[in-house]
Amino acid sequence: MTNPFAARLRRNAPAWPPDAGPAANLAGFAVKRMHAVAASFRKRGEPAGRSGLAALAFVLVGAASLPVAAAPIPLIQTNGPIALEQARLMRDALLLMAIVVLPVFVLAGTFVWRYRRSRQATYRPDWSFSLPLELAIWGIPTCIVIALGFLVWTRTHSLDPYAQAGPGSVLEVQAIATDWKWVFLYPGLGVATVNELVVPADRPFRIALTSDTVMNAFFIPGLGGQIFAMAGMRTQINLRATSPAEMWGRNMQFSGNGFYGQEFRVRVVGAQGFDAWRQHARAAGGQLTRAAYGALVKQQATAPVTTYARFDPGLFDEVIAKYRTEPHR
Amino acid sequence: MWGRLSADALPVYSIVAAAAAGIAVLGVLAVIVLLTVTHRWTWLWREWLTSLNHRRIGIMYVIVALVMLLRAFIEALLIRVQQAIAYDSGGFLPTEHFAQLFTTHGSIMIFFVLMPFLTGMINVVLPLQIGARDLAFPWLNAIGLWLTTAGAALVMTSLVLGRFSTGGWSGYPNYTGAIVSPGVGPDYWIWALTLAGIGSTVAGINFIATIWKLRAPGMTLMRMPLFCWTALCTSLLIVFAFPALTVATSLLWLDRTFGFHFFTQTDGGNMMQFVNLFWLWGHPEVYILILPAFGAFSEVIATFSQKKVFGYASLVFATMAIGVLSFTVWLHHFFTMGASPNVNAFFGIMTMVIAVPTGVKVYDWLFTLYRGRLRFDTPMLYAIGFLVTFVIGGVTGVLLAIPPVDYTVHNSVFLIAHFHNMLIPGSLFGMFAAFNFWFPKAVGFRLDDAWGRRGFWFWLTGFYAAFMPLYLLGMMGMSRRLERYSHPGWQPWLVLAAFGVVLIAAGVVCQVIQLYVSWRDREALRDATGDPWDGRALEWSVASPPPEWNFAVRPRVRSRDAFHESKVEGLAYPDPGRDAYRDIFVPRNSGLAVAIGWAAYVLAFAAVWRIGWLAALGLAASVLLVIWRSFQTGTTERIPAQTLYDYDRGRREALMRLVPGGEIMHGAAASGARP
Amino acid sequence: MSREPGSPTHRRYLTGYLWALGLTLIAFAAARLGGANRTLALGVVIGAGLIQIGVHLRYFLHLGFGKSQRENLVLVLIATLLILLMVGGSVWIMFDLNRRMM
Amino acid sequence: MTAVGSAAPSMDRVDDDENGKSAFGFWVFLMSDAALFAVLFATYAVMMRGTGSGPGPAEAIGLKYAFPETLVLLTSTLTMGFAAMALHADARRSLVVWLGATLVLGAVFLALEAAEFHGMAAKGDTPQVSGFLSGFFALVGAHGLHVTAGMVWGLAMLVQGATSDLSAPVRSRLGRFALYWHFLDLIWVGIFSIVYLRGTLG
Repeated sequence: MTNPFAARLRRNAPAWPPDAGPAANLAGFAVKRMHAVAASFRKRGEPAGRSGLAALAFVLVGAASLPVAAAPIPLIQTNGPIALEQARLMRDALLLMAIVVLPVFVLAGTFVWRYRRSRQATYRPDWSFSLPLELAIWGIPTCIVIALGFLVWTRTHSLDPYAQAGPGSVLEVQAIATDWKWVFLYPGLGVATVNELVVPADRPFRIALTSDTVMNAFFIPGLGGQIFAMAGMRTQINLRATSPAEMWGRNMQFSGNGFYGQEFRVRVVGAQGFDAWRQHARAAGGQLTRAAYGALVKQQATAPVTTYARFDPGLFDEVIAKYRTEPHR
Repeated sequence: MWGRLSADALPVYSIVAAAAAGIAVLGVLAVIVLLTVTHRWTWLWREWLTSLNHRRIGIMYVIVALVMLLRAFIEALLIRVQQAIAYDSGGFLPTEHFAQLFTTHGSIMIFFVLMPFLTGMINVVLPLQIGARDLAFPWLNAIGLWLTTAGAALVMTSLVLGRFSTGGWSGYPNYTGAIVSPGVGPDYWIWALTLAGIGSTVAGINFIATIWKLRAPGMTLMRMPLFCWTALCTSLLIVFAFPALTVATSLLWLDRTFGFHFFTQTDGGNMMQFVNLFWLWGHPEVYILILPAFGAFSEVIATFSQKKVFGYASLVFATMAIGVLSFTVWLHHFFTMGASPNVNAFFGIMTMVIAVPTGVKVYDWLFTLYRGRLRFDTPMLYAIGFLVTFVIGGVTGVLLAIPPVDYTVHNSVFLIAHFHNMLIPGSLFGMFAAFNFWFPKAVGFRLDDAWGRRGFWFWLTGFYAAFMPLYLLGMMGMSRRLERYSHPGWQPWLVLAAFGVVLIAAGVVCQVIQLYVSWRDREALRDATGDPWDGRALEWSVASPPPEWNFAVRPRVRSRDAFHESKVEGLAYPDPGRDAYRDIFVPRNSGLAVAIGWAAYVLAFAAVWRIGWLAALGLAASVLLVIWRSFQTGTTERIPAQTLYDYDRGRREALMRLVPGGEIMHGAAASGARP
Repeated sequence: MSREPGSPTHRRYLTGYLWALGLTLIAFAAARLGGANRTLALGVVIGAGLIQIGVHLRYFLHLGFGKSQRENLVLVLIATLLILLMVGGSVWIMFDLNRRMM
Repeated sequence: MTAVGSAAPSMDRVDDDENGKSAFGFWVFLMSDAALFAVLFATYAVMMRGTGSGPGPAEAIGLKYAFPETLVLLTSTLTMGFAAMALHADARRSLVVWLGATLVLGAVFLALEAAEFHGMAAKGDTPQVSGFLSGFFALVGAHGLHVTAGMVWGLAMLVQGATSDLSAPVRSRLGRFALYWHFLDLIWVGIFSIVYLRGTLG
C-alpha cells in the first residue's frame, strides 16, 4: 500500500549515505572481509582495531550467514582515536570475559553429553557442595570484575565526551536537532549547514548540542560516541577523525514520523580541503537568518544537504534560551 | 459528555490496524457466543472468575499472559517483516502504526506477558512449596489479578478505540508530553501501566507476607525451595521499585491532563527526571522478570539431573545480592545523557558487580548437572538452552555496562538484541520451563513432550537467527525503531532476522498444538500420582491438581528437598492418624474483586478519554466495593475434618493401588537408580 | 495479662507525643529564627526531623527490638536501605546532570 | 500431635490474624508507600530549582498554615493511639470517642490544607506555573490524598467500631488503620522539614 508520507520523505531524502551498493560478488566480499580480519590480528593497534569484535560477531552470527554480508561495517572502519579506543575497550573486555564465559559452553556441552541418563555415568545424587569450587566461582569472576572495573573507571574518564579529543586547536561546532534534520553552525567560520557535518582531519572538534524538538541522540558510528540533545539544555561531544573519509551520522532516539530519515552526511577532509570548503560555502550559500531557521524548523520534514554562507550569531543560544524561563519574581 | 471520544477514534488509518481491531472484536464476540451456546457462563463465573483459590487465580494469570503473548508476538512478526522489506521503501505499515507496534510490543511483553506469567506461576507453586493452604490474602490476590486484567483490557481497547502511544515502551517525554503527543495514546500507555503496576504491587505484598508468615512448621528460610527464594526477592523488588513507576506515570499524566510542569521542556520542567524515575523502576524490573525464572530453572535442573542443586547457599546469597544491587545500576540505561565520568563509571562498575552473582548462579547450575542423571524433558531443554544462550546476553550486557562502549551501541539494535537475549532465554524460557514443569500440578495432566520439544527447538534456533544479526546491525550503527532505512547492506541481515521470527512462529504453533494434543490425550497423560517428574519439593507430595485446601494436615519439614528426602526414607505419604485432622476454613468465592477490576477499568478508560463523570463513577465504585467487602462477614467456608480425612485416606489407597507392593514411590528413585 | 516491654500504653503514647511536640517546636523555631545562620538552622531542622521520625517509629508505630517486632524491624531496615539508594542515587544523578547541561 | 501434625491451629483459619500476617502484610504495604513518598521527595528536590517564571520556595511557601497543620496532625496521632488503647481494653464507647476525635482532627487538617492551597492559587501560584510548584503540589497533595483516603477508611471503621461485635477481623482492621494514621504523620514530619522549613530558609 502507498504511504503518502513516506513518498514525501523519499522525495526529500538525500542521495546518501555513501554505502556500497548491493555487493556484486558476495563470495568475493566475504573473502575480502576475512582477509581484513586476519590482517588486523597481525597488526595490532591499526585502525582496524575492532577486528576482535568483528570476529566475535561473525562467530555469533554463524559462518553460514557470512556470504550475505554486504555492508561496510562502521565499527571495523573506525576513524579517529575515540572510536579506536572504544573498539579496543570492547575487545579487551571481551577477552577478559572469555575467561569465565568459554568454560560455560565447554562444561555445558561436556556435562550434557557425559551425564545423560542413557549413558549411565557416575551418579552422585547428594553431591551439592565443594568449597574449592565455590571459592573459584565467586573468586574468579570477582577478579575479572575488578580488572574490568579498573578499565571502566580509567576509560570512562579518558573518553568522557566532554573532554577534548587530543591535542590541537579545537574546532567549535554547534548542532541543533530539529524535526527531522540536523542544523550545524560553525561559530568560528560563520558558515552553517543542514544535514552535513564537514570537519578537518586530524584536528579535534567539539560539537555543542541542543534540541529544538523532543529528545534526540547524536551519533556518528564511524567516529564513536553518542550523546543526547535536549531542549533548553546544552550537551557536548568531543571527537576527532584521523583521515579523510565519508561517513554518516544520525539521531538514535525515536522522535516521530520523520525519524528514519534524520541522518546527516559526515565529510572528513584535509586541512586544505577544509579551507576550500569554507570558502566555497562563503561564496555560494544563502543566509540562515532567524526567520529562515524558524521556517526550516516548522517544516517538520527531512531536508536535503544545504550550506549557508552565514547565520545569525547567537542562534544556538537563542534556541536554548527559548525553553528556559528566567525567574522574574 | 463523552470527552474526547467520538467516531474518529475508530482505526481507519491503516488496513493492518483496522484488521487487528476487527480480529479483536470478533475474538471477543466468538468467546461470548461460545460460552452462551455451551451454557458455560455460570460455570465460568462460579468455578473461575470469582474464585479466590491461589491455583485458579494463578491459572487465570497465565491465561492472560498467553493471550497477550499471542498479540505481542504477532506484533513482533509485523515489525520484523516490515524491516526486512523496508529498504528504501515504505514497507506495508504506515509510519505511525509501526511506532504503535513497537510501543505495544514492548509494553505488552513486559507488563502483560512476563509479569502475569511469573505472578501466575508463583501463585500456583509458592503455597504448595512452602506447605501453605493458600496465599496470605486470597481476596487481595484476586484484586491483583483483576487489576492486571483491566490493564490488559485497556491495551486491547486501544486496538479498537483510538491509538496507542508511539513513544516506545519507555515513553520518554517530551515526546509523550501533551504538546507533541496530544492524542490518547500516551494516556492509554500511562493507565495500562499504572493498573498493572498496582496489581503487581498488591501481588508482591501478598507473596512477601505468605513467605514470611505461612511457611509450614520446620520450613526455615534456608530450607525453602529456591523458587520461593526468588519469589521472595522478586516480590521485594516489586514492592520497592514499582512506586517509582507509579510516580513517573502519574506525574506524566498530571503534565498531560492538567498542565503540570514535571517533564515539560519549559517552565522548569525536567524530562531527565522522568528518565531517571523510569529506570529507577526499570532496572529492578529486569530482575523482577528474571529472578523467578532463575528459581524455576533451579528446580528444573535439580529435578531432571536427579540430584541436589549445587551450592544452595550460594544461590540464595546470589539471589539476595542481585536483589539489592539491582537498585544501584539504573543509570546504565542512560549513560549517553551526559552525566559526568564519576557518575557513569560508578554505575558501570556496579553493573559489572551484579554480573558476579549472576555468573555464580550459572556455574552453580552447571555443577548441578555434574554427575547427575540427566533427563531431557521439555523443561530441561529450556533450562539447558537458557544456560548457553543467557551467557551471551550476559557478555553483551557487560559490554553495555562500559560507558564508552555503550556510547557506540546505545539506542542501536545491539541493545535490542541484548535485552531480548536476556528476556527471552532468561525470563520467557524460564516461564516456558515452569509452564511445562508445573502444568500437571496445576491442571492434572502432563503436556505432550514431543510437541513441547519441537516448540523448544524452533524457539531456540529462531531466537539465534532473529537476534544475532541484530548484534551485528547494531555495530553497523543501525538505530532501533526504524521503520525504513536507506542502507542496502542492512537488508540481508534483517531478512535473516525475519526468518528467525518465522522460526519462532513455528515454535509458537508447536506450543499451541502441544496444548491441543495434550488436552485431547489428557486421559493418557493424566498425572495420577501427583509426582510426574520424581519431584523434590512439597508441591509434588499432593495430588494433581491439589484439593482446595492443598494440605489437609500441614507437613512438618525436616530438610531441604523435603519431599525427596521423605521418599528416600519411604515416608512420602504418611498417615498422620484421624486425630491430626481439624476443621479448616477456605475463602468463599467473591465477585467483588472482579467488580473492582472492572471499576478500575472504567476509571482508567474515562481518564484516557477525559470523561469526568465516568471517571468519578469508576473511582466511587472501586472505593465503595472495598468498603462493602470490609462489612461482609462469613467470607470463609468450613471444611469438616472428616471430609479431609476421607479425602486423604482415599488418596493414600489410590496411591497403593497405582504402585503394586505398597511401594508408592516411582520414577528413577524407585527404579534403583541410586548407587 | 503479661505484656512485652514496649507494648503500647497511654503513658507511652503521651511520652511520644511530648517528644514529637518538642522536636517539632525546635524545628519550627530554628527555621523562624535561623535567618542569620542558614546552614545551622537547616542542620537543626533536618536533625530534629530525623529524630522525630525515630520517635514516631518507636512510640506510635511501636517498632522495637523485641521479638514480636523483629520481622517488622527487618522490613523497615530493608526499606531504609533501598530508599536511601533510590533517593541518594536520584539526587546525585540529577544534580550532576543539571550541572553538566547548563 | 504426631510428627507431621497440624501446626498452630490458628493458622487453619483464613479470616483471622493471630499470627499477624495481616499486620505484617500491612507493614509491607506501608514500606511500599514510603518508597512512593521517597520518590516524590526526590522529585521535589530535583524540581526545586525549576521555578520557571514563578516564585521560588522562599516566596511561595509560608508557615502560616503549616504550623497549625503540624500540630493538628500530631495531636490526631495521639488520639489515634488512645483509640487503640480503648480497643485493647474492649471499651467501645471510648474507642468511638477517640476515633471520632481523630477523624475530626483529620478533617481540620484537610480544611487547613485546602485553605492553604486555595490561598496559593489565589496568589496565582498554581501547579501549572512551574516545575517547582508542580513538585510542591504533587508531594503535599499526595499526602493530602492519603489523609483523605484515611478519612474514608476511618469513617468505615467508626461505623464498624460502633456497631459490630469487635470481632477479630474488625480488631485487625482497626489496628491497621492506626498504623496507617501514624504512618501519615511520620510522612508529614518529612514534609514539614523538607518542604516547609527548608523552603522558608530559602
